[in-house]
Amino acid sequence: MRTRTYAEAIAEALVQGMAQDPDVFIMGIGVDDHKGIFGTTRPAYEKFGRARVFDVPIAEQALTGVAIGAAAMGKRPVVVHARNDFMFLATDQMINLAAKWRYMYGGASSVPIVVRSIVGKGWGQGATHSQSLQALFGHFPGLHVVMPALPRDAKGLTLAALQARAPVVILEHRALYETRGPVPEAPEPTPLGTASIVREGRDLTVVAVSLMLVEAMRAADLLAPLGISLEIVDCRSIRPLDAETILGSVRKTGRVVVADTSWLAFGLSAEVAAICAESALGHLKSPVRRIGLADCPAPVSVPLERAFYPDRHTIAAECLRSLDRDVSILPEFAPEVSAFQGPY
Amino acid sequence: MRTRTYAEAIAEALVQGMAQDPDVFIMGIGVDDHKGIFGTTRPAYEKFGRARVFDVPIAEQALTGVAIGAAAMGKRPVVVHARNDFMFLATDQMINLAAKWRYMYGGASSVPIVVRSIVGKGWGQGATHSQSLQALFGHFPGLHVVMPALPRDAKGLTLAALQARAPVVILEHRALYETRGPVPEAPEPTPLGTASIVREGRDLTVVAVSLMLVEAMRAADLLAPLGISLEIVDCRSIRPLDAETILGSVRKTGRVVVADTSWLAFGLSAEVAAICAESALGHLKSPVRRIGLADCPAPVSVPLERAFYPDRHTIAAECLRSLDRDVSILPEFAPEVSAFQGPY
Amino acid sequence: MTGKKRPRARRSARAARRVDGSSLRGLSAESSLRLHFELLRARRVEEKLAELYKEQEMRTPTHFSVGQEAVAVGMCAALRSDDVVFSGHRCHAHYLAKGGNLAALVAELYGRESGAARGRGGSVHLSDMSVGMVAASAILAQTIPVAVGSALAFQMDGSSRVAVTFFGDGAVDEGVFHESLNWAAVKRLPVVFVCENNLYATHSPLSVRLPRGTEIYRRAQMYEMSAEELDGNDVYAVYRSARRAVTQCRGGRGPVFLECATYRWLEHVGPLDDSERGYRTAREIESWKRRDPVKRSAKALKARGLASSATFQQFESQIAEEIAKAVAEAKQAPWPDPRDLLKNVY
Amino acid sequence: MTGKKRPRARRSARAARRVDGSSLRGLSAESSLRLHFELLRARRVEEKLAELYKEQEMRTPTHFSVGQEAVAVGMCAALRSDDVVFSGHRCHAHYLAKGGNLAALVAELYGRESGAARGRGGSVHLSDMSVGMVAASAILAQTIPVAVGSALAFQMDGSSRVAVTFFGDGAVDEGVFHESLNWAAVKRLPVVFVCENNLYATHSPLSVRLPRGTEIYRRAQMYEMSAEELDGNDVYAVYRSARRAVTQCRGGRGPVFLECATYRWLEHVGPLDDSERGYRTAREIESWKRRDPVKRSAKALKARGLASSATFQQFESQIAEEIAKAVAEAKQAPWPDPRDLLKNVY
Ligand SMILES: Cc1ncc(C[n+]2csc(CCOP(=O)(O)OP(=O)(O)O)c2C)c(N)n1
Ligand SMILES: Cc1ncc(C[n+]2csc(CCOP(=O)(O)OP(=O)(O)O)c2C)c(N)n1
Ligand SMILES: [Mg+2]
Ligand SMILES: [Mg+2]
Repeated sequence: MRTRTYAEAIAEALVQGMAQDPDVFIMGIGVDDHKGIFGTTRPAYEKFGRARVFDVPIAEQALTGVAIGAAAMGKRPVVVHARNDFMFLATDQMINLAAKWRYMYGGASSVPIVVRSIVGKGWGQGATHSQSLQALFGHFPGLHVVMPALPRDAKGLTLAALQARAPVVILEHRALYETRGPVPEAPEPTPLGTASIVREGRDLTVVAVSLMLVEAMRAADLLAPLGISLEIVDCRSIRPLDAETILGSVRKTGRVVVADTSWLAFGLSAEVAAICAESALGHLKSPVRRIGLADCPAPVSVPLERAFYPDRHTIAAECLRSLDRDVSILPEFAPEVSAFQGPY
Repeated sequence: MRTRTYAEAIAEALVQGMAQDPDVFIMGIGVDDHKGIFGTTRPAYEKFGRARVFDVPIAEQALTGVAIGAAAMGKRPVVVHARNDFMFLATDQMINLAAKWRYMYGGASSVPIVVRSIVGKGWGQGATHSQSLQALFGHFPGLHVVMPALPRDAKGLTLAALQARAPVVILEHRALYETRGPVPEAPEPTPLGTASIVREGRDLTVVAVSLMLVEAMRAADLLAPLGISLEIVDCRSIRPLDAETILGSVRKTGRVVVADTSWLAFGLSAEVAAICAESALGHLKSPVRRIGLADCPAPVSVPLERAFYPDRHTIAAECLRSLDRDVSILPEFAPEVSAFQGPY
Repeated sequence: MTGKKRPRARRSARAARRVDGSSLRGLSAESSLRLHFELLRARRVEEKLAELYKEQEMRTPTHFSVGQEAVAVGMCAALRSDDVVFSGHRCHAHYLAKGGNLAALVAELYGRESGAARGRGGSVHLSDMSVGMVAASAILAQTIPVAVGSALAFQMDGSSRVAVTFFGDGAVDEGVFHESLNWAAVKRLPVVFVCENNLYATHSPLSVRLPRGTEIYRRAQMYEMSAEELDGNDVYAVYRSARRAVTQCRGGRGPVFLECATYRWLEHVGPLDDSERGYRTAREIESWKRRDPVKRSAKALKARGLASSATFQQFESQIAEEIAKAVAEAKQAPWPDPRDLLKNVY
Repeated sequence: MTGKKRPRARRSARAARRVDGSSLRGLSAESSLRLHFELLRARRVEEKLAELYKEQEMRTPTHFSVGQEAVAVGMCAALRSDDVVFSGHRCHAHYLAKGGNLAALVAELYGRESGAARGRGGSVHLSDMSVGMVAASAILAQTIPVAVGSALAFQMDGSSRVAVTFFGDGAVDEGVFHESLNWAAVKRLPVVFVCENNLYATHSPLSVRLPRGTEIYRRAQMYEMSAEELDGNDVYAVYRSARRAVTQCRGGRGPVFLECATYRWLEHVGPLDDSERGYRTAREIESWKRRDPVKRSAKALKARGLASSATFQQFESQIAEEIAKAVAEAKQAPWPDPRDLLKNVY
């Protein structure tokens, strides 16, 4: 099948979605500039022009409210935040209004906004430009929250978001933008609310999301030569969470490691561990293991950043521990410095 | 020992804290009016006057930033929100600045603000005035988050917050304001980061927080006549979470029910279930059970509100299920309508 | 605060006194009478609801508009039914003036399935999409940018529809107020910002929240939009300004800001008189009650010979009947079914 | 956008051209020379950092102030060391002008333990409490209310200290800008708001973000505070306005707003020239480079016979030496120890 980068896949989904539905438009800081959000909004801008792809004042709260108001009138606004961290300024509109709208007003109307936002990582982006807000938005009923890991889903979930009735938050990962993979040309939505088993395996289930899904695939490659077979579940839908797919795999392998892009406490790793403790307890051969960010704000300095972020090696090591295998059998890794040098 | 209401306990802590430390002051909407945040700020206002207890413009984001700036200059501001839901407007200042300050600026300074805020419930307060934000603030490193359930801790945790180095979020519960219990006159802080076993038991551990702790006590009273002995852990500290106390009790009883005031997904009940799945798996005789809000925004109409909120009966029933006991042995309850009629 | 409060309060009292009588200038007999009828209706509905509220059967925090109805009525009378309106916590009058279903309002307060929000939203979350009452909200200033967004949709569609957002003087403190005015002005959107300045936010006087000497409407002018201050207790004055504002919006000439001086008669939330609470003086309350929009409107109609006591009597009984019917229906109406608790989340 | 952009850009260019020469009026020879030295130092430090940045060893997104230094230098020269300063993402010049340690700045960019934030914060989170450079932040407008809060602390303590917050024209769009100005004005706090209007936010011209005709400083006047627009590329003009502003604050006469017209020479983030990117014209860039604050200051000193080429030579070598030393130190400095990763969270 033809391949595209994650960024190209998003750009294609937007162009196709806008061609299909004249009510779709895109607004956000810099969506129309020469960089076009790392290229993702540029094709839409070139095809549909500034009437449907436009720059806005720097006011995240109003921007979100404006999108809600346009959606209430039948539009399908796509809001873009170059960093999902900026949404802290819009949580009232997102959680106290958009998420509750349909329910709170008795079901008579809904506000199908799509909020695209990017998780940053690397090049010392620091504490306020590298967070990952899936747990925050996943906790409150009313929003769909998705995190594509593969180019295929970057396109499919964006298309699905453009057809959803409820507001959808898409958390993209900057470190995945240049990754390449098969992407169908046809506009095929990835159903919201579904996880996907991206690698079948025997010995242990790794439930991973976004960048950690890619790291998990690499961990599987590291462990395969040791005769260890990982099953990998892409938890691409945060809310609703696809508990059945996750539990099915865990019941099969009897072991689970959860790898998230955010902190452990009250995070995705906690929720996945919790559903296992509720609904797969009898099948667990060893304790659930959680992987996420070190419990501190993101530091900038290279050696600290390296210690702060988990990666394929962290995952491989936790898998070995879960299997009661000696971690030292892992080849010594020279923890690599990422090649990423921006643009951020 | 002498008894006080939850509201009186908070008021007393503020007065004592302000007497001890001249840098403490209180600001928030209506802290100086005739109602004085349900009486909690009134005594401080009467004793220290408007120089140290004052009303502010309605601007939650700036209010929080102002508190941070004053704290950076050596003050100890107490910010009060009549509803914790209003903090959605201040999440950037709280999480992107206050929580990260000490770490992000290299440890040279800190901003010890205290944010008091109230969880609402009942009288149809509805979707935006009855949320409970412990998971939101607990997910991000850098804040202390506490939820007093007993008058004793309402005072003790407020006093501890006024002496902490890090910013502290206190989530009080409106439905507890009139509850009465022993409260020492002396200013005795309740150590941050500690849970407390408020009732020893044999058969099952209930980890509960805030209003649900009180409901859990009542559930224990319901089950005692049936020969069932509950151990109840007051999870009064959300971050840091006192995993040792929780795990100690779970390892002892082998069964756990978690009762939270918020939603299940990515919530306190998930985190507690997760640490059990990580660190007490071998001790669990039955699956972890979670109790929280129904997975929808808070409705207003009485029959819906009643179905939305868990209570002592929900807890008792889950305990029986955990024990493989027949739930029907519970006496039939006429689900009571709360006597609460405001002020909200 | 009282010390700080007085001067400012007096100043605005003067502002309103400047235009004490009501003039029907430029209005047809018919529209004058319609305005009065709507005004009277909003007043009587809320008086009745406040009375019933004391029975403690409406379990939803309620902010009554009694005393401020002229702003809602004058503004909405200038709108088409396909124009849209947004409001905040004090939303009953806006909902009624825009044509919101009365029975659904009463049923919502009683928490019934037939309520405007099917018992899910309560007093502060009124909506009636069929008449363009889109949304009210209990979070201060929250619907201001939403109205701007609706106006953006209208502009993109090249339609002549207009969006209106009602809010109080307290909402002016919030950052999103500034963001929203700026947005609307940059994009020249067809939105009317209607500020009901009743001198207080809960119990806080303006002096605590705005620098002394602040004129809210002059702040709006700094966003390069037309803005005026007017007597919010003169329904005819509000209507005339509203018509001008709506005409400007439909003409694509950008947003308009109206600051309406008015006053709340009852407590901030709930059905009671709060003159004893000490945050405002009996003198101040009295001075504003003398400028009762309903009485002033009636006086003006009589003076112009457009209405007699008989007319008013007929209005009263027609309204009383409608209210009685709505209340009776609401009290009979079925409750929501708890089995539907999880419906309409997504 | 370019089409929409032009007029506004030209207008402000004119604003700056109005006061093209620099006048030393009211300044002693000594302070004039000190201002020039600080200006030159900020320029040379950033030029060197931009050059080194291209080696890709500074792994932290960096926003250079080259071209805008006069605002930082003129403002901070009017402050005492116990006054405090806050900044945003473009913070190097503010840090240096307030007396922030140069070696610690360079070490921070290199991610070393000896950095201003011990390698935890990077370029956008500079702090040096010892000289009152409290905090810079990468979140737009985030430190504006924080400065207001510091001013509140000063007022409560009856001290004469002053807080200053530097921000760009983009921060003006944010709600918290409005909330903060209102707060400061209501409480008459000793804070100076310094807006560096460089015509762009990232690549967005003012026309996208503010209604045509907007004068930022006139918005500030609506908060009942004194506000003026000035030539941000004239260090002496900035200094004179800054002194007036600080005097007013110390005297308890409330906040002051200064809008400084200036221009960014390099790309928004990073060390490169971006004149080819198309969002601003070469003509515009050139017209601003002709108003180089450093050259203008030097010219004024020469004209007044206060400095000779020799003076400038001596400044240059002194600065070059200081920079070389700081860079050499930073490159040698130890990295943070990963075992300290979890320190200082609470
Ligand atoms: C964001 C937010 N902050 C605080 C509140 C609490 N609150 C409810 S109404 C109100 C005062 C509103 O005053 P104003 O806007 O003047 O409207 P009025 O009540 O006078 O009609 C406040 C502070 C809220 N609902 N939302
Ligand atoms: C809340 C928030 N929104 C968006 C951004 C992304 N951003 C970083 S700098 C910038 C533009 C700032 O422009 P201005 O305030 O004029 O400062 P300048 O860069 O021109 O010095 C933006 C939009 C951010 N950092 N924070
Ligand atoms: Mg008001
Ligand atoms: Mg700028």
